[in-house]
Amino acid sequence: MSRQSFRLEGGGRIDRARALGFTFNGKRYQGYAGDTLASALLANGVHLVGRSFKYHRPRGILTAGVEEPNALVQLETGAHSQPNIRATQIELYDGLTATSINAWPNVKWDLMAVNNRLGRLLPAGFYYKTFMWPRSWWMTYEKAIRRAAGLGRAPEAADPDRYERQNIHCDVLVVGGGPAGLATALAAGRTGARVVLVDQLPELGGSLLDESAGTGEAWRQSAVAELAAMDEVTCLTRTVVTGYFDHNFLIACESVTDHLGHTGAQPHLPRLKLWRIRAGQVVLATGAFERAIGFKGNDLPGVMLAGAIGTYHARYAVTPGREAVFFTNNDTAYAPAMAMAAGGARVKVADVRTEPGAVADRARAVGIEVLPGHAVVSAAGHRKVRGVMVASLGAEGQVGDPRYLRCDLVGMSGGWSPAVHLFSQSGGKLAWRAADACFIPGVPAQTTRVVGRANGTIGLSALMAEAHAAGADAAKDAGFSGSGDAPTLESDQPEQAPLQPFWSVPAKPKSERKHFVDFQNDVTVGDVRLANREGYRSVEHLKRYTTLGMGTDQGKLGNVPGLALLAEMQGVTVPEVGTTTFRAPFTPLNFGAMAGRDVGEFMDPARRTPMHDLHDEAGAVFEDVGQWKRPFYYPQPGEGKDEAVNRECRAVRNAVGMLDATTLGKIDLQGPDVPALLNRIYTNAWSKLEVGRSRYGLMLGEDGMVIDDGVTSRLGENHFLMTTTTGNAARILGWLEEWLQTEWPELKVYANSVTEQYAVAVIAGPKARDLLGEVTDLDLSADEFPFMSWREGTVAGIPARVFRISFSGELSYEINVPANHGAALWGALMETGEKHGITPYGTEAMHVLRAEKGYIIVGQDTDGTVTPLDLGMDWIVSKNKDFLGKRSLTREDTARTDRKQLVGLLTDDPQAVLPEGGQVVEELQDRPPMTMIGHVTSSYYSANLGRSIALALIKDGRQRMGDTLHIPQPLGGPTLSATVTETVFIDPDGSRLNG
Amino acid sequence: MFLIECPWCGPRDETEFSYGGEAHIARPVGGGHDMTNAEWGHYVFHRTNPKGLHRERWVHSHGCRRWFNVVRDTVSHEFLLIYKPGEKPDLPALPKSPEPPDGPGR
Amino acid sequence: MAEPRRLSSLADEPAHVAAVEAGIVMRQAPLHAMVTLRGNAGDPVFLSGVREITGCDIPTDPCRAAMTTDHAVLWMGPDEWLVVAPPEAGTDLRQRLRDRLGDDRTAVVDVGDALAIISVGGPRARDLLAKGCTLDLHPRTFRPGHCANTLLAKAQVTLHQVDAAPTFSVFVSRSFAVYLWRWMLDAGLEYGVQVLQD
Amino acid sequence: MRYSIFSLARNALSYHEKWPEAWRSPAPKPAYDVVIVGGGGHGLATAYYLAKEHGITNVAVIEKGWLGGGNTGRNTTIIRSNYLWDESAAIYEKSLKLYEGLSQDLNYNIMLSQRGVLNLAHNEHDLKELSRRVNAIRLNGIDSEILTPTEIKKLVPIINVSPDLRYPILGASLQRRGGVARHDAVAWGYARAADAHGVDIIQNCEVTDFLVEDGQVQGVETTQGAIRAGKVGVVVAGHASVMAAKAGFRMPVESHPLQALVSEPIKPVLDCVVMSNAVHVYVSQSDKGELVIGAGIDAYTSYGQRGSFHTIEGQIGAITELFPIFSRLRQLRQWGGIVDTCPDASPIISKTPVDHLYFNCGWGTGGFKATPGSGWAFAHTIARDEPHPINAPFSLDRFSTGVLIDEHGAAAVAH
Repeated sequence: MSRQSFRLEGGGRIDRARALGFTFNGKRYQGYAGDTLASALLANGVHLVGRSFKYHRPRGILTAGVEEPNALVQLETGAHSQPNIRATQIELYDGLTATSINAWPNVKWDLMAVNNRLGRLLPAGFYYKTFMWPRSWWMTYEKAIRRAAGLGRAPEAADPDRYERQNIHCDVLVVGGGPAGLATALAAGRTGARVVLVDQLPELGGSLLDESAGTGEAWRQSAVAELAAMDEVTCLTRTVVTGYFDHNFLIACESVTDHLGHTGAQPHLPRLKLWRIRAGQVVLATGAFERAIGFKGNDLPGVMLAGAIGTYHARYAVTPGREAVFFTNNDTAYAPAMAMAAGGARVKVADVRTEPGAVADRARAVGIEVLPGHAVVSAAGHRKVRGVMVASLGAEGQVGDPRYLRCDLVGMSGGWSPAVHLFSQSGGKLAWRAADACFIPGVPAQTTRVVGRANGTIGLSALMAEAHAAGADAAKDAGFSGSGDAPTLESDQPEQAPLQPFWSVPAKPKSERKHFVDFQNDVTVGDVRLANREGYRSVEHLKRYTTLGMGTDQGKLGNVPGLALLAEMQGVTVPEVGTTTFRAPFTPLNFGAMAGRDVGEFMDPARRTPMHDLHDEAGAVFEDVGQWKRPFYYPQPGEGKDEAVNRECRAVRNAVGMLDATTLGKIDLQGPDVPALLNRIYTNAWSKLEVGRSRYGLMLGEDGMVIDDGVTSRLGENHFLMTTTTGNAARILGWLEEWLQTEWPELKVYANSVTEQYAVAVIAGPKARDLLGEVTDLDLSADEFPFMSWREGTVAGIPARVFRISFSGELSYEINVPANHGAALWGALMETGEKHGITPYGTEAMHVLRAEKGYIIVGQDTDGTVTPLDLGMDWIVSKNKDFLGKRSLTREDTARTDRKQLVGLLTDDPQAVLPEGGQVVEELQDRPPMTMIGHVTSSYYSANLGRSIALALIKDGRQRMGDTLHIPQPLGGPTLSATVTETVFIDPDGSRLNG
Repeated sequence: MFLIECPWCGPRDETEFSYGGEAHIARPVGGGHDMTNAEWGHYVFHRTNPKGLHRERWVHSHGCRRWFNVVRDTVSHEFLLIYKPGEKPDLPALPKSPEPPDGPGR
Repeated sequence: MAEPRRLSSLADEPAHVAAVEAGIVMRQAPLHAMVTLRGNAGDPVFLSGVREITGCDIPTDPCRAAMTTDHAVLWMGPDEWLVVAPPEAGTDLRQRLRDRLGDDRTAVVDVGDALAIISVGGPRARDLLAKGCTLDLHPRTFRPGHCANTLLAKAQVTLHQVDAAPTFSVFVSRSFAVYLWRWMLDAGLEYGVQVLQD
Repeated sequence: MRYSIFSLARNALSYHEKWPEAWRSPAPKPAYDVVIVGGGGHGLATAYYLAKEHGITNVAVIEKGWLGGGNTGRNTTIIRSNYLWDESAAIYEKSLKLYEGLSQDLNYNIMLSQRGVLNLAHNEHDLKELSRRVNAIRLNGIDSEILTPTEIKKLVPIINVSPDLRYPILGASLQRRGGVARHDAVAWGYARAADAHGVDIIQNCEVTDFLVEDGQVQGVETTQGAIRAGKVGVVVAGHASVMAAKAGFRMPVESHPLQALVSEPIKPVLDCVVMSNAVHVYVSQSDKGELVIGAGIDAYTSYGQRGSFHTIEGQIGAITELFPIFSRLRQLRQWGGIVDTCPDASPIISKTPVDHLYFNCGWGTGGFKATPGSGWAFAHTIARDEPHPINAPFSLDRFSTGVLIDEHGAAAVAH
């Protein structure tokens, strides 16, 4: 185990009493509690952590936060493995294991680094210009490209962790827990408003965490304590707000157990929790990102952002090097430079400004050599920087003679880009601030305020005052007041000198191909130049053509410099070339967290009927019909599906069968105008339906196409019960309500779903009357209880409504009882029915039986393009009244007499069953294409007829009675021939209906 | 995700509602039997589909099951007016409806 | 003939008892008589009729519930209420409502078997509900006597806050009850769940 | 300059300083034979085929933003022709055939990857619909086959075919010629090739009105002034209604958000496109390694290029069910497009009530795969002032006559 030789003697927020062991690329190291993987690696002198996407160049740790483009690792192994995790965001835990990604065989010796040698052949968009010949080879090229691309690896086993989602509401949401966020939350919290404060770090404080003592730390501690004591303030740490959507809806992802390591996680806790936040007011205090500068080799390990060096120094007590050159265009790089110097490092600063101002004097005072008007033009080294060339810059950007400076660390600062990502996601417009060369929030689109560095505000006291005011205002707009005074924080930050916009050191084309703008995707200044030259001049073209900003860091570092370079090349201002906009998520968001617990049995409710357990005990195979589980068939030992269905079908025609029809939609209709409603909704007439009677109806959409069917019964003068197909239950209730509420409010009708109130057992077959007679007090004689009527009585001692309707063509009773009695009813009928040979049957037998009678199933024999006339159901279409969809039936195409029409098909070979969905042709060809004239909608073997039967929609079908048509089976099997027939195959005169 | 003010239940999440398309498309009196095919086709299929203010219907399907009308900006997604069936208040002045940020697709 | 067995949709669900200190207390409420009542809230005859039979002032403000010791009337929509009564009241309640209110301007619909009721309480009850419900259940906006039709996970429910403990009654269609019960137990894992048996 | 490995090598010597621009940025001329409104894939393809097939090169494509910036740059890049109805099969198959030679035709690698498109079935009803569809596709002479769960598992080893899934996989159809292509490259390739034929591509120019005299279009009014034209073709996807309103008529079209997202790049795990209507999933893996995932269409109309988050959440639940290893992967980026949907889910490529004004719209979620065929047929319609038999069924007046081509009706679910 190597020593932490780059750990500072004292300071930092790490817990030196808790040493943690971890493994990186197979080697064991030690860090401390409070470290990130990145800080622990730097403490151990490890800079080379990964390889870039395209050229596989060696890359080190560039930043200290979420914007890290280089230091991506594969965290852990096996089912717990996660690809592409930023080392800068991983809190160290004992036993952590990580490896570099996108490198083979290892990060030191990566064979794909050959791409770097070939780099000249692989400029932006090279793949659009080649790999086109021969045509068939692209799939081979592609395979190689795919293998080379990608970053980390997906786990190979299912995810063992839990994920959770939770909604939360607040008056004021504060995003970011740095000084501005804390001041905002305090101002809003003191009013009593409900405040949610979200921060990505384990501790609140943001940049204040970079000092472990002093006035800032004292204030931080008191602010955190005050917030903790407020009942209506919720602080979410280790939580990143990733999305800002319409109507102040935001998404944040909390890492609940990741910092414990998977061995330390507690099984009852989720790994991640996705917070779905609905806020009244939003205040964004999201800080700013430091920018890199383009120079040759600016991607070498050991080249870092200046601010990150400061953070590693102060927060983690790590010095990433001992001899540093800083390269800056603004004042902020001087603080880390001076901190390093104070720690004993040799430090030089190359500042592109000829007059860097007071800060340079202070730096010189602590022994730093400052080179005004100088730039770092290149970095030298192999897998680690070992020196830089610096040169003077002329007024016109001419580069002077370079000289070599030895160093093991380069700190660059190209200025700062406010973190406007969430503001932009919310729909807010961005504005370009030329002085600081950055985008700042412009006009908000929602009740959004932006404070602090995210708003381009510099200087601690200005920032705190702004934040306090925003917190107070937000609370006020939410209806709360009493924010108290703004906090004052002694600040020793002197006035800053202005930044000098500077994006890349002027250089020759050859060199510019090594000036990196987007580090992860290897996009260079040369690539930007190429895109511009070739006409990809919109910023979006630039991004797509070069892939700038398309990496896993989503351009947090590269977008603004890329845009500025493009503007420079076109000789226009940055806003003229385009504004950059940001999309969710701010940082990558786990799919597991987005799915939450909507997986496994909770993916979708499985609706079960009251008799479900009895079906289960009887060995039923279930089918999914919408969300419902319905018995498909009930195989007995040794039976397959066909045998079971044949047995069930025979039982219904010869004795008695029983079907669970609970899932059919049931709508209770009450009011004096129900008949008027039914007249408008159904194609047939309803005014004369008597109490005690039932009638079949067909519904059309306004386009004239069948949408549903079912039986409706008159329960009382003003009371009806409508049934719908299982899948359409909710849709049809909605359809009725829509017309009643919006178009026909004058109709006095109340519609209520009673689907769930009643369990329904259908008994069907010649013995149905005998069976029912044993368990009911109803008079079942045909005169007293005729077909298409209903009666109320008891069945098996249970109050029941019994409907004499039939979907099988047999004598049939549909027995409705209160749902809690469903199982008792089923049990009693099975028991009593035993001597009658009762056989439970499932949906497949139901389908066969109804097809034998030519009854349609909406959604199977219809598909949204079928009219009642196409179905041969002219008898149900009223000529005398209007109804929904009627007008459409007379359009020229809809009124054609040679449309596809429902007919029966009988195969020449009676044992051959047509494939459902089989296409029908009139004239066979040797091979496709063939002209299709329709398709088989329903097809079964009918055990009762001893042959197959089918229904089909055939063009001009009713004129083809007796014709022979052909059903090719292009997926295999012989072409079948069949004769067109009527749709009723059994008992055409309906005598069986009366038993 | 929208926060929609049900005229009865108050502000609720979009997930509780269903969208009902353009509002105020009256069904032709008498069922349109005196209309041409083109006129009837327009009633059934043609919609205004404006960019900007849109009168449209929503139903609080998982709440009180009531239909209502709104005026919504189809660019900003702001709900400017909410009213009950049978009412038809004037359109509000067009608010500043910024172009959607012409931002990155995939 | 044997007394028919009534089975609630949750009858066979095992009672999970988890965790040390339960932040959640769940219970399958016993069967109740329940009626969907439709009528005109502006009709004094309707209002007085309901009061006479249930003892409750029918709530005309949206999302409010009226309760007596044995009856509750929940606002479901501008012309719709859910009347909850003791199980033995069922047939009688429906008959009395029908007789008193008539059937041309009102509707009385038996839903006693269509709905299951899950009671959920405990210090973390709001957090549990927040995992699947987008309503703001903070005591400033949702209090005892408030009710709402809403979604909980993927089930449509009626949520009724019964007391300030807080205790909530969750009314759910019977075919969704097993799904929802299991979902709630799973959601409560984080806080610990105690399941009370009657 | 012709693109090839040789030109690439030659230019490498000069550090890529000598590449010519892929297309010019001309100022608009006062008049053209044809103006195409909309510089997306369909519009650029139309201009290209007008020049190539019909010799009409005095053409301007007018784009209000940047070319390819609409739905062309926002889709999930899936290409297939496995459609049920003959009319749809014909135009999408025409399109696929054009795609198969497009890189060579345009001299621009569009990276057509015919890795196969799998459509899953999760219940008995799905299976029947699948069978109907595949039978029809095969008899139309288009490739398609049916796979068992075992065969699906072999093709996509990471998919969960357990029968214990809430909605288990019971089977699938596979079109092996289906796949994906690089969407931006399709737009850029057409732009470069059209430009080479002399077509003017005018970006950052918005059409504000139509010039119409005596019921015949005479040109367009734009933010860069009036441009006269003998014929005007409008291909603006989600903005079709807005343009129609300017021309004085309404369309049977509504604009909806359609969202999509990608994951971070990972090493290859998924070798074909997987789609499932029942649980609303479509996913493929890009050459870069990102999983490209399509979300459902949001129900409301919108021009906002964004939808609602819960739509995506629902999608991801279904995805992680089917692909349990995706759970630990992360979403990198999401976006939305504005899709123009017709009541029958089929497009309109048609003459309009205004003479010499033509509309091509209503592609809904399926526009990208249709790009070449759509442009090819639209070019014919404009050049001849009458539709080609391949797009004659997709006329505007079908909504009066009732001859709809109901692609979603064909997937209706009941019982």
